[in-house]
Amino acid sequence: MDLTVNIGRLKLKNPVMTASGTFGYGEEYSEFVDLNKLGAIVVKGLSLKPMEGNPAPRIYETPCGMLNAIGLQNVGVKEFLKTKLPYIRKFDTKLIVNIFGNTLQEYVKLSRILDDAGVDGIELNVSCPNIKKGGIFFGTDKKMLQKLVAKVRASVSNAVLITKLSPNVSYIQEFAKIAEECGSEAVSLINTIPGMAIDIKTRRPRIANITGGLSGPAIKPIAVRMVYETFKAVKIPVIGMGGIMNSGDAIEFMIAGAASVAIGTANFVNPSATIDIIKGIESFMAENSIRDVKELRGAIKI
Amino acid sequence: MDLTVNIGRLKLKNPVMTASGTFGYGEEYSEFVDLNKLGAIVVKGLSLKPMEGNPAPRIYETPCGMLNAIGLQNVGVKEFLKTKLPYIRKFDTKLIVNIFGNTLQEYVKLSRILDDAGVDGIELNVSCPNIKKGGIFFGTDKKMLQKLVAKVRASVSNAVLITKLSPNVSYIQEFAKIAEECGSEAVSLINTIPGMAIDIKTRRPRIANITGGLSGPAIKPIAVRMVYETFKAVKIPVIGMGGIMNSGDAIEFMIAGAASVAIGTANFVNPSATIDIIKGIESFMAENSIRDVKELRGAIKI
Amino acid sequence: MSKYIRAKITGNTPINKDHNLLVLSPDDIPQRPLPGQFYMIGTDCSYNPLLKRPFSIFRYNPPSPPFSKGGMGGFSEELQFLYRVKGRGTERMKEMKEGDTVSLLGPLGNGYPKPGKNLTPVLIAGGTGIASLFPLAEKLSGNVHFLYGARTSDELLLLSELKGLVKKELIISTDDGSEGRKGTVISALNNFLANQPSSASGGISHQLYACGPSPMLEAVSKFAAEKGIKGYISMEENMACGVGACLGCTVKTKKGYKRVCKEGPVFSAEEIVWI
Amino acid sequence: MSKYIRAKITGNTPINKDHNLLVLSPDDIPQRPLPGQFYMIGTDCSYNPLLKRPFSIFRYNPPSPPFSKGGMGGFSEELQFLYRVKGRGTERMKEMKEGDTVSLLGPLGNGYPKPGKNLTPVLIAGGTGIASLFPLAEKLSGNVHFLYGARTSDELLLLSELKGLVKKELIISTDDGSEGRKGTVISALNNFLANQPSSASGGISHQLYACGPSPMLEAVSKFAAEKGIKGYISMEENMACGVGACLGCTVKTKKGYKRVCKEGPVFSAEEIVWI
Ligand SMILES: Cc1cc2nc3c(=O)[nH]c(=O)nc-3n(C[C@H](O)[C@H](O)[C@H](O)COP(=O)(O)OP(=O)(O)OC[C@H]3O[C@@H](n4cnc5c(N)ncnc54)[C@H](O)[C@@H]3O)c2cc1C
Ligand SMILES: Cc1cc2nc3c(=O)[nH]c(=O)nc-3n(C[C@H](O)[C@H](O)[C@H](O)COP(=O)(O)OP(=O)(O)OC[C@H]3O[C@@H](n4cnc5c(N)ncnc54)[C@H](O)[C@@H]3O)c2cc1C
Ligand SMILES: Cc1cc2nc3c(=O)[nH]c(=O)nc-3n(C[C@H](O)[C@H](O)[C@H](O)COP(=O)(O)O)c2cc1C
Ligand SMILES: Cc1cc2nc3c(=O)[nH]c(=O)nc-3n(C[C@H](O)[C@H](O)[C@H](O)COP(=O)(O)O)c2cc1C
Ligand code: FES
Ligand code: FES
Repeated sequence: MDLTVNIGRLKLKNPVMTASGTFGYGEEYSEFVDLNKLGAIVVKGLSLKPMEGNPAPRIYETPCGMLNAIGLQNVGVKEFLKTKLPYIRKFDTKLIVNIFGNTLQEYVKLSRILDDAGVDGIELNVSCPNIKKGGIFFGTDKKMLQKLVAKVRASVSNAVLITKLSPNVSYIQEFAKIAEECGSEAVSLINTIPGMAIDIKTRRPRIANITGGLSGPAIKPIAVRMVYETFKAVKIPVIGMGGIMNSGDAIEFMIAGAASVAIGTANFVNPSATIDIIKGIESFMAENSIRDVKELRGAIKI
Repeated sequence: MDLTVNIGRLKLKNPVMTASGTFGYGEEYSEFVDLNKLGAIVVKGLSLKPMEGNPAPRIYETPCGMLNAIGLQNVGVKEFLKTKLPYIRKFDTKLIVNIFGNTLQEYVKLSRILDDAGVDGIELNVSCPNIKKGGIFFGTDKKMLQKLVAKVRASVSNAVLITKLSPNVSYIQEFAKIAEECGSEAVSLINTIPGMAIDIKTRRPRIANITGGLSGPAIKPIAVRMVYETFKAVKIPVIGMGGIMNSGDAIEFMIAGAASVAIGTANFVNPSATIDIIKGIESFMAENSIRDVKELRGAIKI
Repeated sequence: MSKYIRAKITGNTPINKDHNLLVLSPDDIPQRPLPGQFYMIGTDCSYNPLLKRPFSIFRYNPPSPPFSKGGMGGFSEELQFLYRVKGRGTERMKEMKEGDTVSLLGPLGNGYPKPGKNLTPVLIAGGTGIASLFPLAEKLSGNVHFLYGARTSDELLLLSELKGLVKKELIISTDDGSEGRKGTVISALNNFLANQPSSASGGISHQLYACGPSPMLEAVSKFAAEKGIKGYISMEENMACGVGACLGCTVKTKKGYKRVCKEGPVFSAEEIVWI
Repeated sequence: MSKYIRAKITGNTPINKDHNLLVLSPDDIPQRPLPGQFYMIGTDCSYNPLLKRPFSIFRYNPPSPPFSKGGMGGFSEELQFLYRVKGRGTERMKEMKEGDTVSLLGPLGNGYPKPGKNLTPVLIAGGTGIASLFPLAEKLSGNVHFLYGARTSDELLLLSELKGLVKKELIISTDDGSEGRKGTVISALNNFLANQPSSASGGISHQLYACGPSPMLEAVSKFAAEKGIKGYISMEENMACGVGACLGCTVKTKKGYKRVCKEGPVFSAEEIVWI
């Protein structure tokens, strides 16, 4: 049974990776998950300098979903290279770093540092809905996205370049095409969808940042649709995510067109979700005599 | 206790109306709901000529939500005026007709007919995600929207003009502003969000139309956020909807900025949802010494 | 008065591997259901499952008078449903216990029409289709032919009850031959009618009633059309409202889309356009 | 071995209007919990509620040896939680019955530190805060002062148990004076310490442990700072992962945001920046 998939030049032992921001730096879940078994670990969004993040409350549960506004709290690249990178490197899995900058220059500088440090992949977070500057800007403006991907492309040589798309647009496939044209070797989608909840007793927002990003099963139908639309529009691999809770969901994304999948909110619900999903995909393949997991990709029957 | 609200020139006895397409032509729910008690009835999307709609399956349930692709099946304006209008007119409630056309001319013609027939309000559906022509086009293209609202505005004199916005855009408030500038007297939001689900056994889409519109509690956080953003951007009243299941949800929308609310999917879950919500709003007002429901509008504390 | 009520579960017992019998005892049943009508049942589990699911009435027990002979009596009305565990909604339903409550909307839909004069009813059930045809056979006092097919003998339900009830022919078939005739219920139907004296030669005419999986209904319809026999079939579609408002449950007919929940679930076989 | 297990409910009984005692008997408890540590408990109701909720360990009962004296014994390990029904998650938890299973992640967090040498522990519980401080008092064999406040007498829990356990002063207060001192637990604390001989004049020094609503914790912290007393407080924040991965549960400290689930839930009172 062949579970390997290719994300550009990067070969993963299986299609299951973690979604940025939901798996810490790997270490936090090492008690529950044999990290060697994962296709790849995608770590929390990283910036040049450490970032403090938003005040509490940062998360709130909604029907079949959750809002979060962490505000990209992270240790900064220096600390990352010193402590987090060596830890993950002890395991036999690929490391993809999700990055974020307030300016184009910050993205470029950060990707160069990470590329030099030998990470396997760089995922451009152009879609974080929580930070006013940067995030939403690159992700919903075609010209800015074009510039960003092209510039980062020019400064990264070894790491595979992935662009993580914002779902907050009318036609996501148009943004995927731009990323492809500018040299992104894969696109990942979807990031969280901006949402909001209010406590009717206090009349205050449930999240201190007012709005937060919606994730979890609630958004799965939207994510599957966007993966399908993007798969039809580009040739580069699509990394699908958004509400994947079990192997059935993961297979649904692959049939819609995802080359691999990322597991986010599900980790919170079941800390060994990633491993359970890998096992579930294997059983499904065995039951349905599927030899190569790549056969599932875009196998939808219309 | 004052429950009345104004949608432009139209005064409703309370802020609870039905969402188009989820309450038929009123008649279907008359067994469960005293139609006289409703703020307004918004009927199923109407077109000039009768429309057949999409093949089955048209609906599918997703986590805390549902997909639908009815394809705007409707009896056409002629039959509507003959049988449906007289039925609703027997009740002491306002009648708002949700309309849809394949061309600008169709919208104009239809609104003129309805205006002449004396309906209380016309809701322009520019956001139906299921029909390739028309729907998605007007709703996600600013220039088209501008033209459409202006033209319809010029041809409607008595009925209140409402524009129902598509959530499938990056910044919904920009579209709301256009509607306002072109003479729309209110905006309603959100329509369903395009989504998709696949049966992994058969590899076929769960909805014959491939994609459908997502509604229900799953989308509530997205809808609340959009209502809040729109409320801040325009002066005309906002009619809020998207996953309202109970009076708490309705109040949440009002605190976010909705002048009135529409109940959609909840009708399927509880056929007397509209009445229960009106009662619940009254109790909430009594418990919290709120004399006028309008006090709740935009009462969020930041 | 209202058709929308909450009802206590007084029984929810497995009757084979996949099927359960759900017994509800609402305080007040607004309207007695007819065979072929259905109810929307909601398990009310924090919006997931969100929508109610449609189930045919399997049995309605009227309230027994408080002082009936022999001291037994005073039972409240009862609604029974025979359901198959398929997906999320029915899995959740299976988890529910005696004393839990469900929400209940119904009776809905048209139900099976009476057989035409001088026509002998032939009931054709495939799989869980037995749930709506068994009560029809009861209503017709067993004066029916009954054809009942399933994949294997394990999946056949109510065999002894059927034997006691059906006064004309009872033909059981299984795809694998593990019980009754081997083959589909359609081939059983073919065989059955071939052996009946034709109406031309003074024999009796038949009227078909079918409930089961869609391919079976299509075959029954084609068969009825070929032989010139009147047939009624009970259709299934995903439903949201159950009351005709959402237009979610339509089937294609010669007169355009019709709603299974309102104009159906029972349609004249010749009406349906099979795609 | 794993901290993530499924556990059978062996008890879920109301102890007053708003509070229940949940008893779980997992087959295998990987690690014994310490007072102040917590578990994430998931009710697994088709993703709504979606996330697990954090609850302090209220009591851990080790397995009794199979042949203990008197023939009693062979009981399996037990975890007990005292919870208040607040919203959707705890409402669902309250509905669960003996025999149902929950998913269980823990023990998590740091727990309460040991009292410093020659310091007398003063435990200050507000409302449901009793859940984590009661086991601390037990661990310290009752050699503590215990201040416990609630809004009204109805809301006070475990009064007789506390009376049996606490060997030093036990001061009960209610906002409405319906039991014990009238007023907040903070004014009770003020009063209590004022009446203690100061350490300067040869009296003993104290160390505070507080668990309760956020305004109470803030008041305790300010109080401790003013008086120069060491204090530990158990913080609460909405949680998603419980293991330090999501950064959802942070509180502001003098060294930046820290995670309640990982660096906490117990923090040194002087560390927290109140906003
Ligand atoms: C008029 C009518 C009478 C019926 N009577 C019976 C009966 O007596 N006994 C019985 O076992 N079954 C009956 N069914 C079928 C039953 O409604 C479905 O098996 C049930 O809805 C499946 O729900 P689920 O959540 O378990 O499955 P899901 O996980 O939702 O899906 C399983 C399948 O059921 C279909 N489905 C999903 N939601 C609905 C919905 N709201 N309505 C209809 N289908 C849906 C889906 O297309 C899917 O293929 C009847 C259906 C109709 C329309
Ligand atoms: C370390 C720790 C220990 C705790 N120990 C106990 C205990 O022993 N007994 C007890 O009764 N309570 C305890 N709590 C509080 C308990 O976790 C909350 O009351 C519970 O999560 C509320 O969930 P709900 O779904 O009922 O409420 P919701 O309807 O979700 O909301 C009610 C309130 O709870 C908060 N909340 C929602 N989700 C979470 C979440 N995942 N984590 C934390 N708060 C949330 C919300 O902000 C909201 O204001 C503890 C909390 C923490 C952080
Ligand atoms: C708590 C939390 C933090 C997240 N942080 C990041 C981040 O730093 N960078 C990023 O690109 N996406 C981030 N995401 C988005 C996820 O990677 C993922 O795209 C999204 O949650 C949808 O997947 P899910 O529904 O499986 O969680 C975060 C999501 C959550 C829930
Ligand atoms: C079955 C169904 C049919 C609908 N038909 C229409 C329609 O004809 N015109 C329209 O503008 N919106 C239509 N809608 C969208 C609703 O009016 C509403 O905007 C949306 O469902 C969100 O609200 P809810 O989550 O409360 O259902 C339909 C929704 C559903 C579920
Ligand atoms: S289920 Fe809504 S029209 Fe039939
Ligand atoms: S709950 Fe996730 S970091 Fe604490």
